[in-house]
Amino acid sequence: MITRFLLQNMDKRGGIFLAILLGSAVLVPLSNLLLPASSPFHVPTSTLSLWGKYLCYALLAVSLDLVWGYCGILSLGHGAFFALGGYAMGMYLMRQIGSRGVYGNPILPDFMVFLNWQELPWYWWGFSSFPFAMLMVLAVPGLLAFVFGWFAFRSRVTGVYLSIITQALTYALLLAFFRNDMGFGGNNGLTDFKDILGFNIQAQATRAALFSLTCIMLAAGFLIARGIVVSKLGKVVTAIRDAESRTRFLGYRVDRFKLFVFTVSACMAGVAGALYVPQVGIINPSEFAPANSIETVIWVAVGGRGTLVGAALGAVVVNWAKTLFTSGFMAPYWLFALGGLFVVVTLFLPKGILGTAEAIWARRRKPDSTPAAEPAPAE
Amino acid sequence: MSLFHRLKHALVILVALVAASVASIAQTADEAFTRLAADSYSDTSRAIEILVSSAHPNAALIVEALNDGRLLAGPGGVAVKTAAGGFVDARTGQALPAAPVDMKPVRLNNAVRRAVQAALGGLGLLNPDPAKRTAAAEAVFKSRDAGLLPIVEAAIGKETNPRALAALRQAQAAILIAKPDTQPLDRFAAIEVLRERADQDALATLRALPGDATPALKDAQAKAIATIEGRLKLWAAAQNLWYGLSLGSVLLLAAIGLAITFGVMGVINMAHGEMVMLGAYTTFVVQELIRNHAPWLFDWSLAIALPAAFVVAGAVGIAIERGVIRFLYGRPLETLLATWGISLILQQAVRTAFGPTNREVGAPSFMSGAFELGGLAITYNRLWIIVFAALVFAALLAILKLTPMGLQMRAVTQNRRMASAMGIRTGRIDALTFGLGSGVAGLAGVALSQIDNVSPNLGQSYIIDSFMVVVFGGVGNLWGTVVGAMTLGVANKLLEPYAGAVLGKIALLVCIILFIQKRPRGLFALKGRAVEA
Amino acid sequence: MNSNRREFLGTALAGAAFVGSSYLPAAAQQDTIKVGILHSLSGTMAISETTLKDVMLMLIEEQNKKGGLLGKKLEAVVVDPASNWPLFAEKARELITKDKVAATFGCWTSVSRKSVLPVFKELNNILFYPVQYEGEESERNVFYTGAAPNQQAIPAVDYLAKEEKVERWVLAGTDYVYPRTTNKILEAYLKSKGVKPEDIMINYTPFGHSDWQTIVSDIKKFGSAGKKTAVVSTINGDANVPFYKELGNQGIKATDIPVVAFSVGEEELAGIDTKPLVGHLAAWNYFQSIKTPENEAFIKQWQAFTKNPKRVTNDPMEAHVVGFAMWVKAVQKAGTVDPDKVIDALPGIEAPNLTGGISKMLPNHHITKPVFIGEIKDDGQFDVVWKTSGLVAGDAWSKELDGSKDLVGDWVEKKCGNFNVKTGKCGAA
Amino acid sequence: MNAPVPGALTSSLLYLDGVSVSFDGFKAIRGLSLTIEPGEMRAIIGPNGAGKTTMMDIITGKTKPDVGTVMFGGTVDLTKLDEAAIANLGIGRKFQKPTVFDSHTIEDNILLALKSKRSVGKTLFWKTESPQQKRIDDILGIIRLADRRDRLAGSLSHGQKQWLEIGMLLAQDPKLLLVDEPAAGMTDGETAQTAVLLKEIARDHSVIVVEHDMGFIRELGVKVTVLHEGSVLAEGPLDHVSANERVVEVYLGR
Repeated sequence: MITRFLLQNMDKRGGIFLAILLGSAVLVPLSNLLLPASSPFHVPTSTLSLWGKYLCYALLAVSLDLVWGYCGILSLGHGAFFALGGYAMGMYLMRQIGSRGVYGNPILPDFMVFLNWQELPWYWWGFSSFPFAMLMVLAVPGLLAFVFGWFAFRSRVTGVYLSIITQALTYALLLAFFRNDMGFGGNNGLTDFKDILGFNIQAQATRAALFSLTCIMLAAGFLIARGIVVSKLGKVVTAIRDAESRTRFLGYRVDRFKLFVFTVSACMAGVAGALYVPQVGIINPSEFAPANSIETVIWVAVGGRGTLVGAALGAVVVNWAKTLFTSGFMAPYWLFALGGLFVVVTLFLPKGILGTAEAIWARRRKPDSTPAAEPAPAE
Repeated sequence: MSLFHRLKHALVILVALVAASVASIAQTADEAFTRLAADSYSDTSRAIEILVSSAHPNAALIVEALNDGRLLAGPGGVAVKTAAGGFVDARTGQALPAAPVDMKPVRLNNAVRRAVQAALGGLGLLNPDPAKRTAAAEAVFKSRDAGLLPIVEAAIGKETNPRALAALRQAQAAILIAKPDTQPLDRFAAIEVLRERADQDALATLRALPGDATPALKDAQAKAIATIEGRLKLWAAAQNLWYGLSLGSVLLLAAIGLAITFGVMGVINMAHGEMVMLGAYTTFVVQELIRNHAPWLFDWSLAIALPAAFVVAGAVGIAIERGVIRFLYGRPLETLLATWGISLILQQAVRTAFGPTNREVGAPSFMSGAFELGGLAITYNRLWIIVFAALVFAALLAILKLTPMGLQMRAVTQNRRMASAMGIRTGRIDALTFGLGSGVAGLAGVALSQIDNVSPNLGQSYIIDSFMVVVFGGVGNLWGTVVGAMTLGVANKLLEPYAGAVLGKIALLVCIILFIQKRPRGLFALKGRAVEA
Repeated sequence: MNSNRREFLGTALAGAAFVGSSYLPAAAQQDTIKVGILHSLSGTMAISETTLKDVMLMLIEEQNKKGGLLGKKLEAVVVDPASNWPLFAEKARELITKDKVAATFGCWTSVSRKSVLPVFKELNNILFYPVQYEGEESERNVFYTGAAPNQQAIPAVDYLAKEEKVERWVLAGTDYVYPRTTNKILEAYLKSKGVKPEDIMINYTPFGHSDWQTIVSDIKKFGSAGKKTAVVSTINGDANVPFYKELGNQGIKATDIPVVAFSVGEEELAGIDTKPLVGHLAAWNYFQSIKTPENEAFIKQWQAFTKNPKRVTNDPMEAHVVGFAMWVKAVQKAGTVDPDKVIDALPGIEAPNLTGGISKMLPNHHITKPVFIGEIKDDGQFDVVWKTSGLVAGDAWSKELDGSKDLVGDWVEKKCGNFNVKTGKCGAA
Repeated sequence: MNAPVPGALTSSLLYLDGVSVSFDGFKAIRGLSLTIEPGEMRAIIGPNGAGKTTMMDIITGKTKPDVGTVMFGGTVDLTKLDEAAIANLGIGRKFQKPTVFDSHTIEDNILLALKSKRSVGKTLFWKTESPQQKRIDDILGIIRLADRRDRLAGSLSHGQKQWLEIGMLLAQDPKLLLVDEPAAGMTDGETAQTAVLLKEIARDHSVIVVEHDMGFIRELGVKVTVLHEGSVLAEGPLDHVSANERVVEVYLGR
C-alpha cells in the first residue's frame, strides 16, 4: 500500500527528478571517492559539501511548498522547524564528542563547562543515543507544529495573520535560543563536532555518505509530499487553499487537514535541518531568524509554487546564485540581487521558473488547451 | 574621598578668611602653576587644591577654564583661553597679545574632573546665584563631610531662598547622621529631615548612621527607612508605568504608518521599517547640512527634518506603490514577498550610499537631559517622543476623518468599484494612502533617530514589533493600534523587572500568539458577515 | 598527484588533509600569492567588518608596492559571508579549495570563527582573527591577534579599583559568549580581591536591545548606595548607541558612575554625540589618538586610501596590521606559503605594533599587546589615561575559571592547544 | 423519507424558534421561527438585508445565534456544532456566488463532495471504488457535464458552475439542501432547466431555496416564506403571499 501510495500517478517531471536524485546519490560519492582529482568527472569534496547543503535547503523548500503551495498556509516560521531538527542532531553530535572536548569533560559539552554548569540539563538526556536523537529530529518540530497548528487552525487564524504569528513564533525561539541560560550554547550554538555514528565527520567518506543520504532523504521527502498531494487528501487540501469555507460546508474538518499537512511538513523540515548540521558543522540561533524563513519562501516562489520539484529547484538555484554573488567583485551586491529576485519573481514570474516553463511548453504543444492548474492566491 | 576632604578643610580656612601672607600665596602659587604644566593628572588635582586653598585671586577663573578645557599649560606658563577667544595669563589675569605657542590644553580624567567639580561646588556655597548654592549644598549632602558643618550652618543662618535652604538643611542632616559625636537629639532631627527628603540618596545617607547609635535612634532610623522604601516602591511602579508608556509611544510611532498601509489598505509592507530608516537618515542629512551651513539653526534641525522625512519616505512609498504594489492588489502574500525584497534593496542601498556604520544624529538642547517630577525621573527626549506620537496620531485621525482625501481613502478601502464608479481615481488614492503611511513612518524615523542607532539595520529591529502592535490592536482601527502599542509597551516594562528583558519579550510574543487564537482579528476587530468573503 | 584507490579509501581524514595540502604548492607556483579576506560586507555585521576588508586591501596593496612576497605579487580574494554563519563556513571552504589562498584574514563574531574553524582544521589553512574575544581557545590553524580577556578586561578593572576607588560593580553585557565569559572571569577576579557578592550586579540583554530605560535606572539605583560604583560594559554592537544615549539623558556622568566598555571604539562612537559621555572609558590595545610615528603614518595612509580625511581607525584594524606583518615575516622566514611551514614559523615572530611596542606571536597563537585605558573625549576620540608598563602576553585559557586554570596552549613544545599542566597531557582531565 | 426519531422534540426536519443575532448592534435576525418538514421544498424570498443569507449561515453553523433554538431532525442542536459537523449530518449548502474548486477538475469537484468518510486518514489512503465511480458518472450526467469531466472547474461558464455546485450537493446526498439564488445570472433557458433539476432533487431531499426571481419560484410551485428585517413577514403559497399588503409594501416601498 505504501509503495502504491508513494508512486501513484508518477509523472514524467517527478520521474526525472527522482532519477537525478538517486543517480546523484550513487554516482557523485563514487566519483568523489574513487576517481583521481585529475579526472574530469571527479567531484571535489568542496563541491560535494556545498551541494549537500543546497539539497538540505531543497528539502526544506519542498516541505514549505507542501503547506504554502498546496494548502495556502504561508509559514514565515519554517526555519524554526528546520533549526529545531538541526539542534536535535547537534545535541547528538555534541554528546558524541565525549571527553574529546577542549576541557575533556566526558559528560558536559564545552560551553557548559566554560559557564560552570554542574550537570547536564534534563532535556539533554538521551541525546547520546542516535535512535533517540533521530526520533527527536522528527518529534520536536512535529510536536511544536502540532501544538501551534492545533491552536491556530482551530481558531481559524488564516492568511496574513497566520504568517505574522508564525514569524512571531520563530522570533520568540530565536530570542530564547540566544539566551545562554537555555543551555543550547547561546549565540555560538553547537559546534566542533567530531563524529557521527563513530565515523569522523570531516572524513571524505563520511561527507560522501551524508551527501548520498541527503539525496535519498530529499527523494523520500519528495515522494511523501507528492503522495500526499496526489491523494484525495491532497485534493481536499488544495480545495481548502482555493475555497476554505466551501470545503468546510462539504463536511471536511479543515483544521485537521491543515494540521496534518503542517505537522508532516514540519517533520520534513526537521529532517532537512538534521542533515544540514553535520554537513555545515554548526547550528546556531541565527537559523531561527525570520529573515531566513522568508528567504525560504522566495526559493519556493522562484522555483514554482505548488510544484514540489520547482521548490527544490528554486532552493538550489537561489543558493547557487548566492554562492556566486557573494564572491569576487559582486560581493557587496548580493542583497541587491536577492531583493531584486523577490520583486521580479512576484511581479513577472508568479508561477516560478517551473510553472512558467510548463505553461510555455503546454501552449506550444496544445495551443487550444486550458492552462495548467494555476495556484490561486491564498487568502 | 581624601582629596575632597582636604579640599573642604581648606575651604573652612578660606571662608573664615584666615589671613594669609601675600608672600606665601605667591610661593604656593608657584608650585601650583608648575604642577599644572606637568601634564600629570595627580599634579593637576593637587594644583587645583593649592590654588583654591591659597585663595588665589584667579582660582575661579582657572578652575572654570580647566572644566571647559580652556586651560593651556606648558613650559611657557599657564594661560586661559577666554570664552571670547582671547588669551589671558592665568597667573596675572592680564590679556596676552597672541596665542601662546608652546602650550597644550591641560588634560582631565575623572579624578581631576571630580576635583574641579568639588572645587566649584565648594566655591558655590558662597555663590550669589541660589541655584548654584543649591547645587553646592547637594554636593555637600553627598560627601557628608563633617568639616563643612560650620560653613553649612553659617550658610543656613544667612540663606533666604527656600530651595537652597532646604538643600542646606539636608546637607546638614547628612553630616550630622554620619558624624560620630553628634548629639542624639540632633540625630533625631536629622532623621526627620531625611525622611522628608525620601529618595534613594536619603536612604543611602540614613544607612550611614553609625552602628553604636542608641536603640531609640536605630528604631527611628528603621522606621524612616521603611517609610522611604514604601514611598520609593510606589514611585518605582509609577516610573515603570512611565517607561511602559514611553516604550509604547515608540512602538506606536513605528507601527502607526503600518496601521495605514496594512490596516486600511491591506498591504503587507515589509519595507515599512526601511521607511522609518529613511526618515532617520533624512534627519542625519538635514543635520549635516545645518552643521555645515547654518549651525545656529541646530535646535530647529528636527523641526526642519520632519517635513523632509515625510516627503522623502512618502515619495519612496509612492514610488513603491506605483512601481510594484499596485500590480499585486488582492494578493497580500505576494505583496509581502515583494516588499521584503524592496526592504533588502533599500537597506543595501543605504549601506552603499552612507556606509555601513552608524551615523550621528545629535539631540537639540531641548531634548537633552531629564527633570524630576516627584519621585519620577523624566527624560526630555522620551517626553517629547510621547508628545510627538500623540500629535502624529491626532493628525492622522483628523486626516482620515475630516478631510476629503480621508473620505476618499475610506471609500476606496470599503468598496473600490463603487468608489471608482463615483469618480474617485482609485489609483491615485492608493498611491496617496501608501505615501501617507510611508511618510508617517518617515516621521517616526526622525523621532527614533533620537533614541536608537541610525544605521541601515534600524528598520529591521522594528518591523516585527510593528506588525505585532497592528495585529494585536486589530487591523483597520487606528485606536486599536494605540491601545495595542500602549498595552505591549506597558506589559513589556512591567514584565522586565521580574523576567528580564529577554524572557519578558518572549513571554509577550507567546501571549500575542495565544491572544490571536482567541481573537483572530485583534482587539478591536470588525465583526459581521462581510468579514469573510 | 599519483594517488590510487587505496590511498583515498584509507583513513579519510588523512585523505582530506592530503587533498588540501597538495593543492597549495601548486598555488605557490602561480604568479600571485592569494590572501583571503573573509569579512561580511552586507547584513548586520557589515557595520564593523567592512572596514577590516578595506584595511586588508590597503595592507596588501602596500606590500605589493614593496615588491610583494617571495618575489610574487599578493592578490586579495574578497568574499562576502553576508553576516550569515553557515555562509562563513562555505566561503572559507571556497577560499581554500577554489581560490587556494595561502592564508585568510577574517571573522568578527565568535560564532563566525567557530563556524569556520572546522573548515580551517580540515583543509589545514591559516586564519588570522583580529577581534578581542572570550579566550578559551587555542587552535593550530588560527592566530588570534585581538585581545584575550586578560589583555583587556582585567587591567581595566584594576584601573577603576585603583584610580577611581570603585567598590561596587555593575557588569552589563549582551547575552552571548564573550560577555558571559568575561563577566565570569571578572566576577571571580573581583571576589578574589575582596569585593562582596552584593556589591556586584550582573545584567544581560539581548542583541540589538534598544530600550534601556529600566536598566539604566537600575544602575542609577545600584550606584546610589553610598559606595563608588562603576559599570563594566560588554554590551555589543548596535545596542551601545541607545545605551549611551540613555545614560546621557538620565544624567549619569562619568564622574558619578563611570562606564568602561570593551566593545566601544572609535568606529562605534562615530555614531554618537559624545559630549554627554566625556569621561566614560574604554579599554583597548590601540587608540587612534595615541601619538607615535607609526600610528600617525598609518592614520595618514588609511585616510588617503579611503579618500576620507575623517575616517577613524580602531583596535581590530591594528590587529590586522600586526597580524599581516607577522604573516609576511613568517612566510619570508619559512621561504614558502605552505601552511604547515608558516604555522611552525609564526610563533616567536615579532612585529611592531602601532603604539610603539613590538608584539610577539606566542606559542599559544595569541600575541603580546599593550593595554590602554582611554577616556571618551567630546570629539569622539579617546584620551589615554593609563597604560600598562610593558606588553601583556595573551592567555588562551583564563586563570580565573575552574575549567581552564590548568590549561595552556603550546603549539611549539607540546603541539597542542589545551595542555593540562596538572596531568601533563593534552586535553582530557 | 425521514421518520421522526423517537424521543424527538418535534417531527420536523429543521426547526428554528426565536432566533436572533446581531452584528455590532445591527440586528440581522430578530425572533425568526421556521419549520421545514421532511421532504418539503420551501422557497424563501425577501428584499435585500432581510436576513436570508444570515439565516443560512445560522443553519450551517457559520454564525452562532445570540438566542434561539435551531434543531435538526428533532434531536440535534445545530447551535452547538461547527460547519463540518453540520455538513456531515446531512445539510448541504450552495452559495449565492457559485463556489467550486477552480483548480480541480470537474470530476474531482464531485469526488470531493461525494458522500464518504471525511477523516484525514481515510482521505489520505482513498481509492475510488466502482460504485462510487458510477455515482460520480451519474451525477455528471444529471448536471450535463459528463463530457467535460477532465476540464478544470475554473474554465466553466457561470451557469455551468451553478450546475456543478448543485451536482456537488447531490453527491453529498444531504437530507436538507440550502440553495442560495440558484438562478442568479442564468439565461432564461438555463433558469428553466435549473427549476426542473431542483424539482427532481426535491423528490427525495428537503430543499430550501432562497431566490429573488418570482418567475423561478412560480415555476417551482412550492410554499413561500417572506422574510423582512430578520423575521417572517408572511408564509404560504406564492399567490397568497403576493396578495399580502405588507409584502407588497415591503417589496415596492411605500
